[in-house]
Amino acid sequence: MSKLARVTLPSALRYRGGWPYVSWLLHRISGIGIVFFVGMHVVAAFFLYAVQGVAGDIANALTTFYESTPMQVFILFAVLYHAMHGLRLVILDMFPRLWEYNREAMWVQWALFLPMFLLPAALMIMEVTI
Amino acid sequence: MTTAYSARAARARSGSKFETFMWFFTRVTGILFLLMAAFNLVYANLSGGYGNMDMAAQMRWAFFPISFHVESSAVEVTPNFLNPFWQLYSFLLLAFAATHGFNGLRVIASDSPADAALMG
Amino acid sequence: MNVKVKIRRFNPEKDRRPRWSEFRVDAQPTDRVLDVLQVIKENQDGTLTFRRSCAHGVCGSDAMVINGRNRLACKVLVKDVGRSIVIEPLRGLPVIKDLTVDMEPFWRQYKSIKPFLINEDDPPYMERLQSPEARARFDDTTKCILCAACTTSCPSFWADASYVGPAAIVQAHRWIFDDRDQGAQVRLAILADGNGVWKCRTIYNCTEACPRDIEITRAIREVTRAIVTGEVS
Amino acid sequence: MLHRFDVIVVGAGGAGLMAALYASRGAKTAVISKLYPTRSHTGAAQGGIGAALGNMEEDHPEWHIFDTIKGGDYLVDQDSAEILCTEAVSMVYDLEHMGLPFDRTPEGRIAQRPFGGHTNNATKQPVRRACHAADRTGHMILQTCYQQCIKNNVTFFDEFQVLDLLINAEGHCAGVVAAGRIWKITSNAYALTGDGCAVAYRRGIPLEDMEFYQFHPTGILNLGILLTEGVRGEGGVLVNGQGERFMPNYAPTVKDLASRDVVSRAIYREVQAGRGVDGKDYVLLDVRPDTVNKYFEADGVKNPDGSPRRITAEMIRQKLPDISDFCQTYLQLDPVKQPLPIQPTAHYAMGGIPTDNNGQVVIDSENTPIPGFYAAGECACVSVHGANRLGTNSLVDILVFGRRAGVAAALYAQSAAFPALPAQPEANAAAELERIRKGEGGESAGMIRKDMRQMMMDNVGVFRTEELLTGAIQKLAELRERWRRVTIMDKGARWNTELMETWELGCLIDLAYVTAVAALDRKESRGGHYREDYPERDDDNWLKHSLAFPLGDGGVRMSSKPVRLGRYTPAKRVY
Ligand SMILES: Cc1cc2nc3c(=O)[nH]c(=O)nc-3n(C[C@H](O)[C@H](O)[C@H](O)COP(=O)(O)OP(=O)(O)OC[C@H]3O[C@@H](n4cnc5c(N)ncnc54)[C@H](O)[C@@H]3O)c2cc1C
Ligand code: HEM
Ligand code: SF4
Ligand code: F3S
Ligand code: FES
Repeated sequence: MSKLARVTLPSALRYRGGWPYVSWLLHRISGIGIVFFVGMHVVAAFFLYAVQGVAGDIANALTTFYESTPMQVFILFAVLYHAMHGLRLVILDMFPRLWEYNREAMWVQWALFLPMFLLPAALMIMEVTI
Repeated sequence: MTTAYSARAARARSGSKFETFMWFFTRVTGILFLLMAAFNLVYANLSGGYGNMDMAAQMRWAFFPISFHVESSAVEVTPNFLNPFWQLYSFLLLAFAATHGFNGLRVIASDSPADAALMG
Repeated sequence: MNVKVKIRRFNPEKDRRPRWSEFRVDAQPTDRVLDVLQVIKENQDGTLTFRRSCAHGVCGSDAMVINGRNRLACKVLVKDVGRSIVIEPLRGLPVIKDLTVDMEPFWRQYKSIKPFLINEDDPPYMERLQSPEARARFDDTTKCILCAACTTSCPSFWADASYVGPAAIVQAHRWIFDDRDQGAQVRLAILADGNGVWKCRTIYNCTEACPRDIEITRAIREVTRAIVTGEVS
Repeated sequence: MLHRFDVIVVGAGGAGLMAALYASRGAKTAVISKLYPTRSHTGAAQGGIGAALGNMEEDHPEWHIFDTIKGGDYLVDQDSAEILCTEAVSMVYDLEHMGLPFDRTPEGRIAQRPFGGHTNNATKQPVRRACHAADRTGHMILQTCYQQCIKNNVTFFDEFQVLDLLINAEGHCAGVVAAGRIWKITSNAYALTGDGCAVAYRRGIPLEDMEFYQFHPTGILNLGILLTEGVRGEGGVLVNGQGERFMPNYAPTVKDLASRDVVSRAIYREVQAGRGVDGKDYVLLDVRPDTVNKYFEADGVKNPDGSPRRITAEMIRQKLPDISDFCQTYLQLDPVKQPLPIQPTAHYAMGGIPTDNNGQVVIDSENTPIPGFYAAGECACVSVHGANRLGTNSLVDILVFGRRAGVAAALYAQSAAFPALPAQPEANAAAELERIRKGEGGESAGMIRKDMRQMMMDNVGVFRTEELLTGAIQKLAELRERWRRVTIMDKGARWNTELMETWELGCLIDLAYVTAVAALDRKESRGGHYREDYPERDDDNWLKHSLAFPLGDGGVRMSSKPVRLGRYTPAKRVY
C-alpha cells in the first residue's frame, strides 16, 4: 500500500500548481546550476594554472565550454533568476504578512528580472563591450 | 510504515538547532550576495572599469572580485584588488557561497525520494 | 451539457496497479463535480468509491485532484472545469480504493502539534476576556477544515512524508497566536524540528489549493519567525 | 473483532464528542463514527449557539426558556427546557474555557447576535442571544470538542458504521446520530442518514414526535445549502417577487425573525399567491446594506449603546464570511450587491429516540428506561424542541444533553458489570448486508432514493393533508418493496460504500414511513406540522407526544405520552 503513496517525478510535474510552483522549480534548478558552474569553474581554474598534460587539456575544454556564449547566458539567467526569486523569499519571510501579496510580489520579481536578464543577455550575444 | 515514520522523526529531532541556523544563514547570505554584488559593480566601474569590460567581465567582477578575475579582463586596475581587504573579502564570499550552495544541495538531497528510501 | 469524466481507479481486491475509467455524463453547468461523481455512482458504476459528507465545502471530506489541482469536489462547478474532467486521488497518501486515501498519516501529523488549548490556570467563572484584536490575530487559521488539500499538494511532503505538513502548521498557528494559550513554546519546539517548518520551501501550492482561502504560507512563516526570534507577536 | 470499553459512544458529532469527553473522565471510553469526527454534521451549523449570557443587552435564562417553549408550540417538556436554557450558559463558558474562539465584543466578552424566535420577554423585540464564531460556530464547536477528546486520550474508531444494537445485552451506549436527506431539497449532508434512529427503532425502541420536521426558510435555490438565520439576525429581510418585504404581514412584531415554521409557511403562502419571483417557487433574501439600513431606520433599530444601528458591506463580509463565499461559489452572486434567491429546505428532525433528562433512553409512555443505553443529539428527543425548534437551540441541546448523557453513562458503567453478549452478536447485521450484496431483483438504489425524495417533498412537505399522507404511506410501502429487490454493482468486501449507502437507504425509508404515519395520525396543526385539513392547534386532543412503535410486519403502531407542562400554560402563538 505504501508504494501507492509514492509520488513519482512525472506525477509531481503534472500537478498544476500555478506560477509560484514553476518559479520554485526554476529557483531550484538555477541553484543547482550555479553550484555546478562555480564548482566547475574553481576546479578548472585550479588545473589550468597548476597542472599540465591531460588534466590541463580537460580544464581547457571545460573553460571553453562554460565560456561559450550560450553557457554564459544560461549562467546569467541562473544567477539573476535565483537572486530575484531569493530576494522575494527573503523579504516576504522577513515580513510574513506580505505573503498575502505573493501574487503581486511575483509580478515585481518578473518585472525586475526580465530587463535585468534580457538587456545584458542581448549585449552578450552581440558581444558588445561597454 | 509506522516504524519508518517514527525512526525518521527521531533522527530529525536532533537537527533542529542546525536547521534553524542554516535556514537563517541561507537568507542572510542571499541578501549579502546581492549587496556585495552591487557594491563590487559600482566600485569596479568607478575605479576605471567602465568602458573596458564586456558583460562576462562585469559578472565576474560583480560576484567574485578576485585578482584573477581582474587580470583576465582587459582592465589596468589590478593593484586596486591586490590588498588584504579584497583578499579577505573574496575569501569570505567564496566561503559563504560554498556554504549556501552546499547546504542547498543537502536540502535538495533530503527532499529526494532516494533519501526517503535510504533513511526510511 | 455533456461532460467526459476520466477517473483514476484502484480496487485493492482486483487491481495490482491503478487504472483509468472514462464516463460520459449529462450535467448542468452549475452542478458541482461532486454531483457528477454521485450521478456516475448511482447510474453507471456503483463501485466508484469516494468520500463526501456536507456537499458544500465545510467538512473537508472530498478533497481530490481535479484537472491537475487539489480541490473539493463539492466546491468546483462543472462550468469552471469544462467539458473534460480528470479526477485522481490525493497525491502522497496511500490509496485505499479509487478516490479514497488513507488519512491516518495526516491525522498523526495533526495530533503531533498538540491541537488543543494548553492553559493550566483555573478559568474564571465566566468567559476569559479576549480583545477583538487578539481574536482577529488567529482568525484565518481557525477556518481550517482538515481536508488535507494543502499537505497533499506540497512537493516537499510528496518527497518526504515525515514533513509535518502545512495543515498541521496551520493548526499550530491557530493556538500559538491565541493569547489564551500557554503552549506556544512547546509547539514552537516541535515545529523547529527537522521535519517542521524548515521543510517548507515556500512553494505556495498549499495556499493555492486551500478551499478555505487560508493564507497558509503566511501562517507557516509567521510560525517560522516566532521560532527564529523566539517571540510570539 | 471484539473490543471492550466501559462506554461506547456512537457518532462523533457535537453530542457524541461532548458525551465522550465527559464519560472519559470516569470510564474507559471509545467513540465509533462512520465519518472522521471533524466531518460530522455539527460542523455545518453556522449561526450560533443560544445562551442568555446578557453580554450585549439585558437577557435572562427564563426568557430563553419561555421562547423555547413558545417556539415549540407548547409541545416542549418544560422541565427539560429549563435544564437546556440554564445549562446553556455554563455550557458556553465551558466551551470558551476549552478554547473555542468566539467572536468578541469591544470589552472582550463573547459576542452575540439576534436569531429567530429569541425575544426580550418584556418588550417582545428580538434579543441578541446567539453566541457566535463568525458564521462557522458549529465548525468551531466540533473542532473544540474533538481537540479536547484528543487531549483526554479518548479512543476513536473512525469510519466504522454501527449497524445494530445489542439490546438484550444491555449494550452500554451513549448514542448520537442524526436524521436527514429524506427530502429532495435539504440542507443536510449526504452522510446524514438517520441510521442511529433506525437501528434503535428496528430493535423495538419507539420514536417520539417524528411528524415534526423543520423546514428552514432560507436554503439556496435548488441546492438547499443553508443561509443561516444570522443573515436575518444581521438585518437581512425577505422580499417577494414584487419587491415587497412580506414578513410584517405574518409576524408584525419580530417580522423576519419569527420562528422558522412561521417564516417557511409565509414564504409558501407568498408563492401560492403568485408572488414568488417571476411567479416561480422562490423569494429573495436581501442583505444589501442599502435595503437593511432603510428598514433599520424605518423600524428604529438601535445598537446596545442606543445609537441607531447601521451596517456596511464590510461588516457583512466580516460577520458572514462563509455565507458570502457560498453565494459567490454556488450562485455567483455577491450578497452585498445582489439579493439572494432562496426557498425553504428540509432541515431538522425534532423527533427521535425518546430520552429522559440524563439522556437515558425510555421506551414507553411510563418512561421506563433501558439500562445502559443513552442517546443525545439530533437523533434524540428529550423533548426540548417540541413541535418546532428555535434556531441555535440544537447546538445547545446536543452539548447540554450530550454532557449529561456522558456523565450518566460513566456513572452507570462504574456501577454495572459487563453484561453478557448474546451468541454471535453480529449475525443479524451480517445477514442483512449479505442479502443486499447478493440481491438480484434488479432495482436501483439511486432511483429509489430519487423517487423517495421527490415524493416526500410533494406529500410530506410544509403543507400536509390526509390525502397526501395516505398516498405517501402507500408509496413508501412500495419503495420498501423495491428496496428489498435492490441490486448493487459493487460486490467487494472492502470499502464498499455502495453497500453501506444502500443499507442506509433502508434506514431512511423506515424513518420516512414512521414520519408519514405519525403525520397522518396527528389531526391538528402545531409548529412544524401543518395540516391544511386541520389548520388549528388542538390542545384538548393533541397536547401530547406521539410514540411510534415498530410492528413486526413493517407496520407502525402509534401511541402517545403526556407533555410535562410547568409554569407556562399553552397560549396562542403570535410573533
Ligand atoms: C446547515 C446547517 C446549519 C445549522 N445551523 C445551526 C445553528 O446555527 N445553530 C444550531 O443550534 N443548530 C444548527 N444546525 C443544527 C445542528 O447543527 C445539528 O442538529 C446538530 O449539529 C446535530 O448534532 P449531532 O451531534 O446530533 O449529530 P452530527 O453532528 O450529525 O453527528 C452524527 C455522528 O454520528 C455518526 N454516525 C451516524 N450514523 C452512524 C452509524 N451508523 N455508525 C457510526 N456512526 C454513525 C456520524 O459519523 C457523525 O459523527 C444546523 C444544521 C445544518 C444542517
Ligand atoms: C545572488 C544572491 C542569492 C540569493 C538572494 C539567494 C537566495 C537563496 C535563498 C533564499 C534560498 C533558500 C530557498 C528556500 O529556502 O526555499 C536559496 C537556496 C539555494 N541557493 Fe541561493 N541565493 C543566492 C545565490 C546563490 C549562489 C551564488 C548559489 C550557488 C553557489 C546558490 C545556491 C543555492 C542552492 C543550491 C539553493 C537550494 C535550492 C533549493 O532548496 O531549492 N544561491 N538561495
Ligand atoms: S489549511 Fe486549508 S487546505 Fe489545508 S487542511 Fe486546512 S482547509 Fe484544507
Ligand atoms: S506547498 Fe509546501 S513547501 Fe511550503 S508553502 Fe506550501 S508547505
Ligand atoms: S463534502 Fe464536505 S467539503 Fe465537500
